[in-house]
Parts: sequence; C-alpha cells; structure tokens
Amino acid sequence: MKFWRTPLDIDKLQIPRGELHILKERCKGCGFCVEYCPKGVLELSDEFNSKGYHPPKAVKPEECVNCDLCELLCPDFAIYCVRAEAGEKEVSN
Amino acid sequence: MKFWRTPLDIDKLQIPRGELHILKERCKGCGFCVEYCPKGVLELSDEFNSKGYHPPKAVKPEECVNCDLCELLCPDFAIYCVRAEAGEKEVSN
Amino acid sequence: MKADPKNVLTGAHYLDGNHACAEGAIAAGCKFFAGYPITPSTEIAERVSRRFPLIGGVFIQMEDELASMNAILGASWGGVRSMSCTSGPGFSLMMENFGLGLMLETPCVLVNVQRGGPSTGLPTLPGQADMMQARWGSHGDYEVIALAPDSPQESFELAVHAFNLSEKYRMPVLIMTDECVGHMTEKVVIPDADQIELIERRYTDKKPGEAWPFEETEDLVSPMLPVGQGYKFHVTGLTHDYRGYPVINAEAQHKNVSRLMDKVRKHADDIIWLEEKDVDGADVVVVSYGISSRVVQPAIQRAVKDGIKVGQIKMVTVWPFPEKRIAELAGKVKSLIMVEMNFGQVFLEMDRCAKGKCETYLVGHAGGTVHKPDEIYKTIKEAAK
Amino acid sequence: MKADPKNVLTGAHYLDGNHACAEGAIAAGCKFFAGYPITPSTEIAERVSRRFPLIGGVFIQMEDELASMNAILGASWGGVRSMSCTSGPGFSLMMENFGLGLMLETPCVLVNVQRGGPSTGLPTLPGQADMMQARWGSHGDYEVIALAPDSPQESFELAVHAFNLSEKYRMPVLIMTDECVGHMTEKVVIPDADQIELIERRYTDKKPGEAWPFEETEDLVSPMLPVGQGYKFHVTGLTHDYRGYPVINAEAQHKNVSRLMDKVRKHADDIIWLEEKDVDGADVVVVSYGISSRVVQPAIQRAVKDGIKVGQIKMVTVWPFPEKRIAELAGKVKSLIMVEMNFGQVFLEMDRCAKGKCETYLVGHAGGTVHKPDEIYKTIKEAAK
Amino acid sequence: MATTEIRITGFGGQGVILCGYIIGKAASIFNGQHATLTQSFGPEARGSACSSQVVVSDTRVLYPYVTAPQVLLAMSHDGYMTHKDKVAKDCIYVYEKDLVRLEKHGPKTSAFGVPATRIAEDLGRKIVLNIVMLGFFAAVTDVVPHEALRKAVETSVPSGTEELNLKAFDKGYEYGIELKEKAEVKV
Amino acid sequence: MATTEIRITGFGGQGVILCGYIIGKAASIFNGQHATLTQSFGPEARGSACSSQVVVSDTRVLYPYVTAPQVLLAMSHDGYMTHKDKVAKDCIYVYEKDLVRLEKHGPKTSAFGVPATRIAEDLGRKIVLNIVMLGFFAAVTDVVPHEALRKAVETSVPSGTEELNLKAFDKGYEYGIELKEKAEVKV
Amino acid sequence: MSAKVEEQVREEHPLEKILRMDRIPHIWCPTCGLGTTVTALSSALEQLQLDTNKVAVVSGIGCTGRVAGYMKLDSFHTTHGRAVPFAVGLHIARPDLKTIVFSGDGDLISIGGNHFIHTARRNVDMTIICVNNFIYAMTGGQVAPTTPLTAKAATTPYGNAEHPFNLPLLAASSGAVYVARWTALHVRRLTVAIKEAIQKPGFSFVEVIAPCSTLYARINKLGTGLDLMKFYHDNSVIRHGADLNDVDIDFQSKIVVGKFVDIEKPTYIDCLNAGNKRAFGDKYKPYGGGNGDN
Amino acid sequence: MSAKVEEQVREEHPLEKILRMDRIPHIWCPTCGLGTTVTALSSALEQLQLDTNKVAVVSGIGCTGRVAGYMKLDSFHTTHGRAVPFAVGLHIARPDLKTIVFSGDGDLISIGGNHFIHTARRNVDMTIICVNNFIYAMTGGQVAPTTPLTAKAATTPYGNAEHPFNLPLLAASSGAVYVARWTALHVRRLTVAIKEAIQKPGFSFVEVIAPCSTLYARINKLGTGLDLMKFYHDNSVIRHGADLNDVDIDFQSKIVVGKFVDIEKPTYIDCLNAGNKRAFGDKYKPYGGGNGDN
Ligand SMILES: Cc1ncc(C[n+]2csc(CCOP(=O)(O)OP(=O)(O)O)c2C)c(N)n1
Ligand SMILES: Cc1ncc(C[n+]2csc(CCOP(=O)(O)OP(=O)(O)O)c2C)c(N)n1
Ligand code: SF4
Ligand code: SF4
Ligand code: SF4
Ligand code: SF4
Ligand code: SF4
Ligand code: SF4
Ligand SMILES: [Mg+2]
Ligand SMILES: [Mg+2]
Repeated sequence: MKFWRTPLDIDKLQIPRGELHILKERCKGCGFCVEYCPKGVLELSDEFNSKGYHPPKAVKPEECVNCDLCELLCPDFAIYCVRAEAGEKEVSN
Repeated sequence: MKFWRTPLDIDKLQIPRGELHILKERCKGCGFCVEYCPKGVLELSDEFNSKGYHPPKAVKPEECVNCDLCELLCPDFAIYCVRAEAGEKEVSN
Repeated sequence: MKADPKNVLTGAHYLDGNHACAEGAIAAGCKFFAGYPITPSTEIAERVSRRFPLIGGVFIQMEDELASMNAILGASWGGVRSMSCTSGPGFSLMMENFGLGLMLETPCVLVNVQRGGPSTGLPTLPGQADMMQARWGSHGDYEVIALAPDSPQESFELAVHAFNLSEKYRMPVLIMTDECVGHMTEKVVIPDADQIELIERRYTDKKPGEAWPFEETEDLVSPMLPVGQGYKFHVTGLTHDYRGYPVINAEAQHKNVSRLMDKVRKHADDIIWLEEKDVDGADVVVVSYGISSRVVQPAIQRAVKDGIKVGQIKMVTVWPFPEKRIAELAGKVKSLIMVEMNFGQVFLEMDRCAKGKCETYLVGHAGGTVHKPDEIYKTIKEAAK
Repeated sequence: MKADPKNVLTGAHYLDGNHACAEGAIAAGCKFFAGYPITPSTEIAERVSRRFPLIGGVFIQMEDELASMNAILGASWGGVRSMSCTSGPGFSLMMENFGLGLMLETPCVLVNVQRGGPSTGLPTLPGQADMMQARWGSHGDYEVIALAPDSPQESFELAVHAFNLSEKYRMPVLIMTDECVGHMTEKVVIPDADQIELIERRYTDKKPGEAWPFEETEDLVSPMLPVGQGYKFHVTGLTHDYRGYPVINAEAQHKNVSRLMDKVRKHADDIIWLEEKDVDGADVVVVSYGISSRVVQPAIQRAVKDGIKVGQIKMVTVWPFPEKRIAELAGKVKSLIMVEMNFGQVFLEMDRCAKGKCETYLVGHAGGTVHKPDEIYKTIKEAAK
Repeated sequence: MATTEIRITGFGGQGVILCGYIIGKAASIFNGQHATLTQSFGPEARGSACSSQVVVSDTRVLYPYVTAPQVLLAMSHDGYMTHKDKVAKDCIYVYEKDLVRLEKHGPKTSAFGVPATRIAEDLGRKIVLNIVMLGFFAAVTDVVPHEALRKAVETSVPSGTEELNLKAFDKGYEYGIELKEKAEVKV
Repeated sequence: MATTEIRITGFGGQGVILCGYIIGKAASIFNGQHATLTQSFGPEARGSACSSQVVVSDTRVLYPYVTAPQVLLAMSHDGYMTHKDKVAKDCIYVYEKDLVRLEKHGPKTSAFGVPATRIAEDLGRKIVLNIVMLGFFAAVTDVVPHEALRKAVETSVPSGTEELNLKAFDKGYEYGIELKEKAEVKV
Repeated sequence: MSAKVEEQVREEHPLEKILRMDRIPHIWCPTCGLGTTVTALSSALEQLQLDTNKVAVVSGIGCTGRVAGYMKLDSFHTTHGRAVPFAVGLHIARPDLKTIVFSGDGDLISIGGNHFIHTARRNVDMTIICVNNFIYAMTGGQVAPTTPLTAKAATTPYGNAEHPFNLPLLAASSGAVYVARWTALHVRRLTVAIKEAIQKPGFSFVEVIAPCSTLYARINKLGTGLDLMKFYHDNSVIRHGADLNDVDIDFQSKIVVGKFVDIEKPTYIDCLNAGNKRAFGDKYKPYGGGNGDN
Repeated sequence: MSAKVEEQVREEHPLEKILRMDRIPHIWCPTCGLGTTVTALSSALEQLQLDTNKVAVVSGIGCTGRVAGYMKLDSFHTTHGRAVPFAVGLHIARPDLKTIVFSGDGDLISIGGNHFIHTARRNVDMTIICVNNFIYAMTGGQVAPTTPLTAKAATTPYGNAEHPFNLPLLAASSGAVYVARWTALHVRRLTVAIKEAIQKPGFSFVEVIAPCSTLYARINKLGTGLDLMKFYHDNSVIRHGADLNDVDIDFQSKIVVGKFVDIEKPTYIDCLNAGNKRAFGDKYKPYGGGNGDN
C-alpha cells in the first residue's frame, strides 16, 4: 500500500502560484470548485451566465497555489489553472 | 457445524438386516453399488440385461445391513433395500 | 367475473398512455409485474410499483429483460396475472422467452412502448417499427395476438382486453403501443369495477392424476393446471405431447406447433377487432393502427371535403392480421393505403392480402415523429385517381 | 485479394455442413470466433477451436449468445474478420445486438443452424422457421442479407461469400442453414487458396481528423476507420449522423435508417443470387432454399416425366427477397410453389410479390424432418391443373 | 377558438411538464374540453431545455403535437429563443420577465411578462415559479377558465403543498389582472 | 444398384457414426460415388440407441434420408429391433452376432452375423468393434469396394491407431469372406 | 438378508412416489452421476416430510436440466439459463411453495449467471441445486465456467485457458445465506445439505460435484463415472466453514466439501414487507402470496 | 496569481486534447459528478503518457455510458449492458490497445452483470471503471443493484427491498486482479487508481462513487451534488486492503474507499498461449493480436 501521491492538503515545501481560467459559459454553478479550493480562492458570483447559472469568481486570486483541484473537480471543464510565470513562495507553516 | 447424520461407515450398535431388490432391466452396470457397499454384499454379474449391461447380484446377501447406500448411490433407481422382517444383530466390533 | 373494486381507480383522470395502461392492468387484476426500466415505457412500471403495495401486488425490477419475461411466466404459472413492459431493445431481449411463454401456453401481457430503432435508436421518440418483430421476433413458427391503442383511454381499455385475451387463449398477449401514446396525457375515464368484465382463467375440473397440462380440447385451449394442488404436472419448452412430456420427432412437432397456431388462426374472427368508418362504398380505404390511426383522420376529413370517398379501418388488433377483411375489401375499392410509422411492415401483409385486386399504398417513414396529415392527404388524393 | 494458403484446407474432404462452414470461414480469413454451444450448430465452433491456434486465430466460448454477438462486433472493429454461430434460441438472444451490428455497420458473419422451434423445440431436428426472424427479429427497421446453403459444399462456399458480402456492404451477414445440412456429411472440394477471391475491407483513405465513420458515399457504404491509428472516432447505437455522433430527431432518423435499408435495397441486384432451372416456359415454378431446394428435385423430376412443365428457383440468397424476379414470373406462369420447412414464412413474400397474377402454393410443415418428395409432387400436379 | 395550441418551455426542474399537465387537466377534467399534453424530452436533455405542449380543443384532438402555438409560455431564455419563431401569427407570449429577454415579434402577437421567480421567492419556495406562471397565464389568456385552472392546481400538486401553490397561483393571477388592466405590451 | 441406402445402428459409444462416416468417405472420396451421411441423435439419446444413415449413389443424392435401407448394419439388439422392419424388401442384415438375436424377416432378405465384439476384444480393444463390422460389411455386401473402405478406415481413425484398426478391419473382412464361402444365412 | 432379485422392472422402488415412473428409465448415460443427485433430492424431500404438493422444481436446459422432468412435483423445464428468474416469479406468486431450482453449472452459472448473482443478492427464498460436472454435457462436452484450467473440452481441445469460478465463493459474495458443496458420492451428506437448504429462509445454494462419464471423463481420459467417484473418495476434504477463498477446484485437485455458509438475513419478501410497513403502517397487509389461482 | 476570467468559452482547457470538444458542453446535469470522473480518466491517461491512439474506450447505455462519446479516443457506445463483451472482442483482436470500459452501475452490474463476472473470471486484460451513483439515472431514477436497502427510487417509492451488491467483493470473487474504490471527491486518488488499473495486466476494476444530483439525491432528499460531495468528505474511510466483506455500503453509511486488491494472475491471453504452447510446442506462435486491419 504505497502507491498514492500528494494528498489533498498541501504539504510541499515550495508552493507554485496559479493563473485561473474560468469558462463562465460552461459553468453550471455546482460549487465544487468553491467548496474544495484549499485556499478559499473562489466564490460563486452573483452574475448569471446565459444558461442561468452563477459561475465562480476568484475572490483571492493571489492565494491560488495552482493545486489544480478546482480544475480536477469541475464536472463541466469550466475552470482550469495554469502555473503562473511569477516566482514561488515558501509555505509558512 | 453440527447437522450431519450417520457417516458412511457403520457405527451404530444395532444393525438391521436388509432385503435387497435389484431391478435388473434398469441397471446400467455402473458399479457404484458394488464399489460402495460397506459390506461387500454385491458383485456385478456376468449376465447381460437386455440393454447389454451387467446388473449386480448379491453374493453375500446375509451380510446386508440395510444401510441403503446402494440404493442412494444407484443413479438408475435400479436397486433398493428394505428392512428385513428378521431380527437385528449386534455389531461385533 | 367482474373487476375487483379495490383495484379499479374509477373516475375521470388526466393520465398519460403509460399510466393508463398500468391502471388497465391493475383493473384487470394484475398482481405481479416484473420489469426492467427502459424509455419510453418506464412510467408503466413506476406507476405499478406505487400502486401495488396496498392492493396486494408485487412489483419487482429484475436484473434485465430476460429475467423479467421469465419471471412473469413463473408468476403466471403461480396463478397470478402478470405483466411486463419494455421498448425495442428490451423487446428484442425478451424474444427467446416470449417463445417459451407461447410454448408453455402461459397467459400474461407484455407491453412494447415503441420508440425509434434499430438498436438504441431514438429512445425518446416514437416509432412503429417493431410490428413485424412482434409477429416474427422469436425463432420457430407461432402466432401472436397484438393490440395497438391510439390514446390513453384505449391504453386503459386494451390493457384489460389483453388480459382477457391472454386468459381466454392461454397465451402471452402483446400491447404494441408507442412513445407518442405512452407519453401523451389525456382524459381517461375509468368505469366502475362492475362495468369491467374479466375473463377468468380456466382451470381443469379433473382431479390430480387425471389431468394433463396440454389436453386436447375442441377449442384448442387446454385448461390450466394449478400449482400446489397435487397435480404435479410437468411442462417443457421442448416439443411435447399433451402430457407436457418432451417428444422429439416430427409428428409431435406437427401436433404441438399446429395447435399453437390454430388456436389463434381458428379463433381469428373472435380475436380480430377492427373499427371501420365509411368503408362501404369507399374508393379509398386508409388502414392504420395505434397513433397513426388518429393522425390519419384530419387527412381523411380533408379528402372527404374534396369529395373523395375515403373510408378508414383502424386495426385495434394488428395480429392476427385481418386477411379475410382486407382480401374482401381489395375486390371492392380502388386503393388501400397503409399508414404506419415505419418503412413498410404491416403494409406487406396488406399488400399480400390485396392480391393485386386494388392499388396499395404505403405512407411510411423512419419514425421519430407521427405522420404529418399532409403526407397522408397527398397519398389519398393520389390513390383516388 | 486471394485467400491465404495457410488458412485453406485445399482438397477433397468428407465433411458435414457445419465443419464445411467452419472451413469456409477460415478460408475467408476469419480469425476471431466467439460462440456459445447449441445443438445443432456446435460443430462449427468446435472445428474452429481446433483449427485456430496454428493459424493465429482466437476462439472464445463466451458466457452466452449476447456476449458472443457483441464480442464479434468488437473484434470486427478491431480489424479482424469475425464470426459466430448459433441456433434458434441463441439467435433470439442475439437479436438485440445483431441490430447493433447493423447500426454500427459492422462486417461479420452469423450462422443460424436452424432446428425445430419455437422455444427449445426440437434441438436435434431440422427446421426453416427462423427465416422471418432473420428478416424481422430485431426491433426497428433494417434490411438484412441472408444466405441458405443446400449442402456441405455450399456451406463452405457460402461462408466465403458471406464474409465477402459483409465486407462489401459493411454489415453483418446471415447464413441460415439447418440441422439437416449442418449434420449431413458429403464430399466437399476445397479449391486452392488462389482460387478463392476475398473482398478486402475498405478503409478510409483520409487522414485522422478528416475522416468520419459514416461518411456519405455514392454507394451508401462508408469506408471503415481503423482502430489504433489516431482516427479517434466515435460510434453509437443511437441514431447518429455521419460523424457517428448521436442526433435524436426524426430527420437524423430518416437519414440514418434510410441509408441502412437502401444500402441493401439499391444493391439488391448485386446481392440476390438465384439458381434457376427450366424456368423459361414453365407452367409451374417451385421456389425454395437450403435443404428444401434439394428435396424438391426428385418431385420435380417426377412431374416433368408426367409431362408437366416445371421450373425451379433455388434462392441462394433468401433476403433480400427477389421481388422483381418473382413479380415478373408471376405474370408468366400458372403457379408458383414455395417449399419450406415451416408453416409459411418466405411464402408470404412470394405470395405478396405474385400480386394475384398467378396461383401460389405453400408446401410447408412444422419441421423435424425434410419434406417428403411425394407431398411436393402432389402439389405440383395440383398447381399444374 | 376551437383549438388552441400551447407550448411551455423552460429547463429541467422548473416544472415545465407539470405546468402543461395542469392546463390540460383544467381543460379536460374541469372544463369539458379535450386536451392533449405531449412533452419533448430526450437523453440529450439532462438538466437542459425541455418543453411541453398542450392542444386544447372542443372536439377530440387528432394530431397530438403542437405545430404553431397560439400561446408560448416561456420560463427560460434558452427555451424562448428556441421556440419563439415557431408560433402562430397571433401568438401570445407569456414569459418570465427576469429570465427571458424579449425580442421583436410579428405585429399580431402580444406578450405578457411576469417576474415569477421573484414572486415565488417571495413566497419562500422558488420551486412554485411554474404555478405563478400558471396564475398569470389564467389572467392574460382565455384558453381555460381561471376556476378550472385553480382547481387543477389544487388537485395536481403534492398533497400538503396545496395552500402554497394556490397562493402562488393567485399571486400570478393578480399580477396578470393588474398588468392587463394597465395595457398590453406590444413588441 | 444406382442408389443404396444403409442404416447403421447401435448404442452411443459403439462408433455408429464413424462407421457411417467411413462408408460414406470410402464411396465419395475413394470410389467416385456420391454418398450422403446423416445421423439420428437426440437429447433423448444420451447413451442409448443411435443410428447413422448413408445413401450411396452414382448421381447426386437429393433426398438425404434413408427410407428403406438395402443394408441394415446392427450393433445392438435395441437398434436392430427398432429398425429391422423399416427396410427394403431385399435388405441385407449385417449384425453383431452376440448382441443381436436375429428374428424372422422377409423372404428376399439375407443376414450375416459376426461376433465383432469378441473379435475386437481379442485384438485387445473392444472399441474397434465397429471397424470389425466394417470389414465384415466389406466382405458380405458390394456397396463400396473393399479397397476404398480400407483406405477410408486408414484415413479416418485417430492417428496412431491405424494399425490396430486396419487389423480389425481385416479380421472382420476375413470372417465375412469365410462366412460367405460357407453359405448365406437365410432367416 | 435374503436378496430378492426382480426378474423385471417393478415399480416399487421407494422413490416411486416422488419420481415420474412413467418416464423412467431416464435418458442419462451409464455411470452418469445425475441419477444419484436426484435420489438425494428425493430423499431430502421424503425425510423432511414436506407436503410434496407444495414443492415445485424448476430446471433449465442441459443433462441436469432434465431433472425437473423426472420429479413428480409441479415441475418446469424452462429455457437455457432462465430457471432462476422463472422461479423468482413462481416463488413470489406462491411463497407458500418450496421452490427448488435444479440445474447444471453451464445453465445456472454461465448463461444464467446474472440471474444467479442477482437472486442471491436479493436473498429470494429458494434453493438452488447446481450439479457441477465441469462441462456442458448436453451439447457434447464444451468448456464450462467451472471447467478447471488446462482441462480439455470439445471447444478447448488443447486445454482450457479460463480460470473457473469458485462457485461457493461466488454464491456467498452475491448474498447466499446457505452455501454447501458435496460430491455425488457424499449422498447422505448431500441429502442433509439439501434438507437444510430447503428449510433455510432465503437463497440457499448447494453445489454437487457429479460425474459426467460420457464427456468430461472421456475427453479428459479420467475413466468411467465410477473412476470419478473413486477420485472423489480419495480427494474430497471435508472442511465445514472453510475460508471460501480456499475452495477453488483445480484440474484433478483436492475438492474441499462441506457446509460453508449458514447465516441469517431477511429475505426479499421480508424486506418488501418491512419497507411497505414503514411506509404505510397498519394500512399495509403483509404480502404472503399472490391472489392465488385467479 | 492573477485570475483571468474568460468572457466566452475558449477551447484551451488542458483536457482539450483528450476530450471531443465539439461535443462539450456535455449533457450531464448541474452538480452531476460524471464530468469529474471523466477528468480523472483523462488525467490518468495524460499522466501515463500513453499513446492515446492506442487507447479505446467502450461504454454501454446510461448517463455514464455517454462517457465514450466525450473522450477523444477510439470510442464505442454500444448497447445497454454489453460494453464488456464488445470490449472482449476488441481486446482480443487488438491486445496492443489499452481497452477501457467506462459505464454505470446499472449497465455493468445489472443487465451486464454476467459479462462482468465472466470477464473477471477469465482475467481478460482490460480496465473497468464503474460509476456507482446508486441509481439508474438515464431512465429517470429507478432502483439499481447498488441502491442501498431502504433508499428510494422511482420504482421503489417506499424504499428498496433489495440488498445491494458489494461491488469490490463481487469483482474480487469473480477474479479481478486489481480492485479499488474511490469517490468523485477523491479525484487525485481516483486518478492514481485508474493509472494503476490501466497498467495492471488482467481484469482491473475501479468503482467510483459519484453524485447523481437530479435523481438519486432528489428522490432521497439528499440535496445537491455538492451535498453528496460533502457527504463523501465526511463519511469516506480510506482503508487500503480492507477485508472485502466489510466494504458494503448502506444507506448514507460510511463508505470504505481504497485499493483493495492488487494481485498477480496470468491473463486470458497468457493462459491461451500457455495452453497452446503445451499442445504444439514450437509450432505454436504465441498470439499477440489478430491479423490486424485486413
Ligand atoms: C439459449 C440457448 N443457448 C444454448 C443452448 C444449448 N444448450 C443446451 S444445454 C447446454 C449446456 C448445459 O450445460 P450444463 O448446464 O452444465 O448442464 P449439463 O448438461 O452439463 O448437465 C447448452 C449450451 C440452449 N438450449 N439455449
Ligand atoms: C436493453 C435495454 N434495456 C434498458 C435500456 C434502458 N436504459 C438505458 S440506461 C439504463 C440504466 C442506466 O443506469 P446506469 O448504468 O447506472 O447509468 P447511469 O445513467 O446511472 O449513469 C437503462 C435501464 C436500454 N437502453 N436497453
Ligand atoms: S488551483 Fe487550487 S488553489 Fe488555485 S483556485 Fe484552484 S483549487 Fe484553489
Ligand atoms: S466546479 Fe466548474 S461547474 Fe462547478 S461551479 Fe466551479 S466552474 Fe462552475
Ligand atoms: S443396503 Fe448397504 S449393506 Fe445392503 S447391499 Fe446395499 S449398500 Fe450393501
Ligand atoms: S448402482 Fe444401480 S445402475 Fe449401478 S450397477 Fe448398481 S444397480 Fe446397476
Ligand atoms: S453426457 Fe454426461 S452429464 Fe449427460 S447424461 Fe451422459 S454422463 Fe451424464
Ligand atoms: S441524471 Fe444524475 S447521473 Fe444523469 S446527468 Fe443528471 S445528475 Fe448526472
Ligand atoms: Mg454441466
Ligand atoms: Mg447508475
């Protein structure tokens, strides 16, 4: 029993930063990304998309650590994160 | 685990005697009865029945203890044993 | 026998064809339903599952359609009126054991709510392209009874009728409806229980030891033997004799299969149910069944307004096919038109029975929607020329 | 393409129809066989299982007939010629996924060695009562190609032909043989490999990204896309467009189903294979197929000796039905007689196409044995009157 | 009119079918008319646009589908856009004001909008939006009498929710009556 | 004769089918005749009576079944009893002497018996009884030439067993020749 | 002790009452073990002193499938693989009857495998007796899902390439509440197992290893049925409550027999009644059978 | 850390290469978990750096069955229940391809249950990903063989009376060599499991518990898909190598997840080759695929 990888919580020493992309028209407002972003980067916006859903918006974009969890959980391929060009910072704890 | 009954070998104190009935025309000569009679009562005869099989014959009928094993094993319902009217005898061992 | 009031949802209801069909079955005393979900039939199963507990029925969703078909046969032999429903793909899967039902002469009802095929096709849109499958889908020779409702009201009524026929002729009976009727909601008036006549299963009046499951009778329908009452009968899907014992030769085959077929063929006049309108003296007769027999009417009305003498035959029973009536009409009319939601299935039988004595037309299409009255109207015009 | 010599058992052999059929398939390059045992077809599977290992084929006995049918479809999409065999009960079970094969336009060959039905019926005795099932047994509208051999020799030849048709028209092809032919042993002469012409599968010549699995082509047969080569195509049993993507509406349905049917209907002249004898100028023509087309011959010979002008049509292909030819003949002869081992199946089509222009007769029976030439002779006499 | 075709459109979960059901039931069970309800849905429709159609007539409905509805009841913009042009010349658009952005239509058409979602939310259950629409429909069209519709609502909603639903119906109705009294919104 | 019908009968395991197969193969592959072999078996037949039929002809065999055989080759009493009366008037009975108790037959028939089981047992393999019968058949009938039959035996038995089987064939043949030389057994 | 040899067939065999004597002799081959398994069932019914009017037997197609035809009970010879779902319908219509399915390994586990696992899962109250002869006998000896790896069959002439099922494990994993395995030789213990299985409420499963002499034994050169019986004698290991992962059967390996599972679990009808009771309270009348012979 | 919000759909999502973007947006409901499981498969394929030309995916019918239609791979949307046997044929014809079956619990385990157990038994080299949403979603929420006892469904309006399958146990008892279970929430671990399963020679099985918001959650009043994800979060227990008898799922019970089985066993083709080699020696050329695109 030794096969898995990085657990959900972040325990690396070096944390990258992420650039979020939200494809609002695809979003169906499920809230998975918002709920499970480990850094609380996201919130559902008040705005409607044309299907009548509230896509998320990044309320603390600078906190994004490019963990990709939002991307992985999004059932509608509506959000993704790419590693930001900017430098990396160390974990505080 | 406590449900079964008399094992194949005879371990009762009182042994009944059996009267064998062999329905020769039904027999297909498999030899099950002969092989598994605990008392060696039976042998396949040389005689053919009309299908060309050798039905068993009782070579030691007096040894039959009415255990019914021949009857139970016979796949052709060709042999059975009923309890003989005569008295019962004790097991020697 | 009258229906049991506690089963009958007397009154006027706004129901779709599937729910109405379920109510018909329940009114007919159906107490066992085994099914496997498939669009567009599932509402029948769902309604039954909701209705059964308080009236002593059991609904079971089986692992597949093969199991469903067999379970209703088993239940029917257990003395209970039983039913299943499905649509094309499931109907295909049931074909082997539909044949077992015919061979064991087991009363039960099977509903096919037709959708567009072949294969997975159009799960949510209507078709009438399983009609020949209903007639020929299982291997070997046999005859079937198949009914086609045109509305929720008729879905109710024909469900009752199907159970009656199945008991009368001791065989599975098919209801060949379609997505449009199944999902169409209309007013359904359900009569009082004492207005619903049910045909009781005929059981042997002989004693155990004297009765056999396929005894020869004049009407070719043998009384059934009840389970659990000492008859200790045997039945098999192999070719068998009156005792239900397998007999593997051509003679037994002839007897066995002839009887299965003749029981329908010789009672065809009793079974066949046609609704005719303005057929006498018509130049053109439009033949159709199920939903198609409704949508032809605006077209007919229009043609009649044009002065064309158009009659209509609605086939409430599609199988057995009304050979005699069609042959007779063919000698009298200019044209026969078959309107069906397929590329020509029941048409083939109509065409055959017409024997070239009149023109025959098919108004058919691949399914997915009902006919536009326009197409039908055009063919009537053409056929009247 | 010529057959591969290492597959072909060239020479004269004393084989039964089933073994000959297996050899035909092997000669045609079949390399995958999935089957489920059923009398009287099992010898085909058994022979294949013995022959395959040394020629690089795989035989797999699946858990049931449903699995077998699907496995041969999967293998065919894997680029391998594939086959299964069965008899009535199994054929019924395959009907749903036979439909999938038609819908996905998958080349493969399915053999039904017919026995007496319905249900378990007569496992070891012949019948021809699955003929209409072959045509209509799956739900929805479609057309099929079905061949009927009359001997072990033809079992070999038609197996090769079936593979060729299946590749040419990109569809499953049926061989509808029967217990009598399947279990009848006769001399079979297998030619040299270079005498056996095989039709190669047509694959797209477009590049990945540009090709679709159901492209519209003039001959209605789309080239296939190979797996594993980057085409990354999608196919579905749902109604679909040329891309293989589901489209659930009446228009897509019309396009999709019409094409499936037209691909057979428009090539009917190429597909239909009749063997005619003394038909020109005949008063009576005996139509039949498979084993029945052999046993009619003594009867015809006897009638000819009586001075009756009798012709024979042997239908090597039963489906598509030779509508045109029958219609034409009906205008010329006094009578058409259909001889088949059932209570009238292909007869219905013959009768229909005759359009009342001549008398039609059926010599049919329930199966279990072939026709006695006597019955046929009597009908010929009657029909010549 | 002898025959009226009505199409109700929206997305899954809005109660599009129930809406049609109630209209049909009102007409056929409580008003002696004939009414045939059909629905379009598909495996393609998981959670997306769906629509139901009712044909109300004085005589038996023979052709069950709607061809050119005299009323289009739109609860989503998607649905509205899909169906808005496939209507009768004199079509009445009955629409949810906040969800549908009305576009230009033919000269003989009329359109009535209601903020049904907001009204429903005010009642505490967004889910009754369809019943608000129905009340509104009862007010701005005369296909089925108000009383029949109200009765159909009462007998069609889950038991225990009758009161809430009737309130929703009434709110919609009132809104419609007021609106009608003001003026018809021509577009 | 242009067409000869032969029925072979016995019980499962005696090689009834192989026997027919060899006759058919001999005729069609090694003697330029037409020969159609069919077999009757059924689920009813597990280990009980079975039979095979060969029609040998100079022209193509059209009707595949045997109707009234000119030769009945009987390897079991059961089989013999079942089929003995459904034969041609001039039928030749070829039978296993120890298994079949011959009965009375029509005046034009003839019968030849061979103790095939005993001969086979003498050869050490009871299983070749059918091949002994075949050799005997070759001797007492003239449907298929001896040489063709012998070749068919050689090419039809499991490889490795050719010698044994040919020996069995020869034994049966010799027995038949001797018997024929003695006299025909009329019954 | 006098041996009385009947000169001709006389119908006084003790099983006469429970067998259809008008169909005996049966079709099975000499030294086939099936007849012995019929005796076991018959004895079990006799010993239980059940009202045999209230016992139904359902079979599929196969040599074993012919059992229904020999039992003098309400008996159904259905289609290949479908005995179980047929029995499900019969049982639900008439839960007062004891429903017994008696069929072969191919019938029950290959083509009928899905019904087997689902009916076990539902814990439908019936008894399944599966004769495992390691082969498809009726059709001439093709490979079965029980044929041991490397064993030969008509369709695996060079040795079977498929791992066989471990039937007790499959049954138990699917939900069976009673699982036992015996060979035809263990006829008394088998009888006891069948009795226990019939009495057990819920889905009970008895696997019977039995000789197919004509096909399995012949193709694999294992001798006659008697030789197989001797093999069972020498190679059976009785291990009640064995870990089911250890009861696989390899080609000519030891055969672990015994009672493996005997647990309590509500049956399908129990659960149905419980659920409806929860929903409807006293308005609900517990289901105890269909409306009978309507 | 700048958040760039696209104003309209732009096809630059990282999964673009592996998804049929011309078919996105997909048909699945809001808060349905299926999309997440697709991401897991896609990520697994990406991470394995397999040649995606050599990966085929086969689905049956159902909401989950639509997965094949969204993967940009050779992809087959077969009939209900038949993905596995179709895949068996495909795999045997082209063992060089990775064959993945991705379908629903109803499709794979109810109507397709027989193929599932037999293909596991044969240890055919393929990967099965089964999305267990406890329901028949596509047809409107009927009971599935995974629906917990007492849970409601469209055909069990008063609570399910059937014991559900324990899928890992069923798979393992049938012969699977790799068995794991995760929920849609465990998307990373699920991705790892899928990677392991794909790499494992033989029959590998991954059960994915995923939310059906529209039907299972609604009928059982469990909230939205997000509520189910939260439930998984709170109630999943990771227990690798758990005793499979302990991983049943009751209604709203704890869900044991983890990797349960990872063993070595020769595959179907291995056994085939071994058997033929035994029979023919060097004359036999090990089978490695059909004759390709003939
Ligand atoms: C649908 C269908 N497929 C195949 C068959 C052919 N068939 C009859 S019995 C049988 C196998 C029987 O094997 P098993 O159940 O093990 O019984 P056994 O004969 O070994 O006792 C098969 C495949 C059939 N009758 N129906
Ligand atoms: C032979 C057949 N029977 C029934 C159906 C109807 N059907 C389509 S999907 C489905 C169930 C799907 O359930 P599941 O596999 O769990 O997938 P989900 O929709 O839950 O993802 C059914 C019964 C069918 N298409 N074909
Ligand atoms: S990448 Fe990770 S940290 Fe960044 S928004 Fe997504 S979930 Fe939050
Ligand atoms: S996970 Fe995706 S669909 Fe859900 S709210 Fe976030 S962006 Fe929208
Ligand atoms: S009853 Fe027992 S002792 Fe007597 S002969 Fe039979 S087996 Fe032997
Ligand atoms: S067991 Fe029966 S069949 Fe076998 S030899 Fe004895 S009496 Fe004969
Ligand atoms: S073939 Fe096998 S199982 Fe069938 S009767 Fe003969 S020995 Fe028994
Ligand atoms: S019905 Fe359920 S499984 Fe299907 S798409 Fe909607 S939420 Fe997903
Ligand atoms: Mg078996
Ligand atoms: Mg599901």
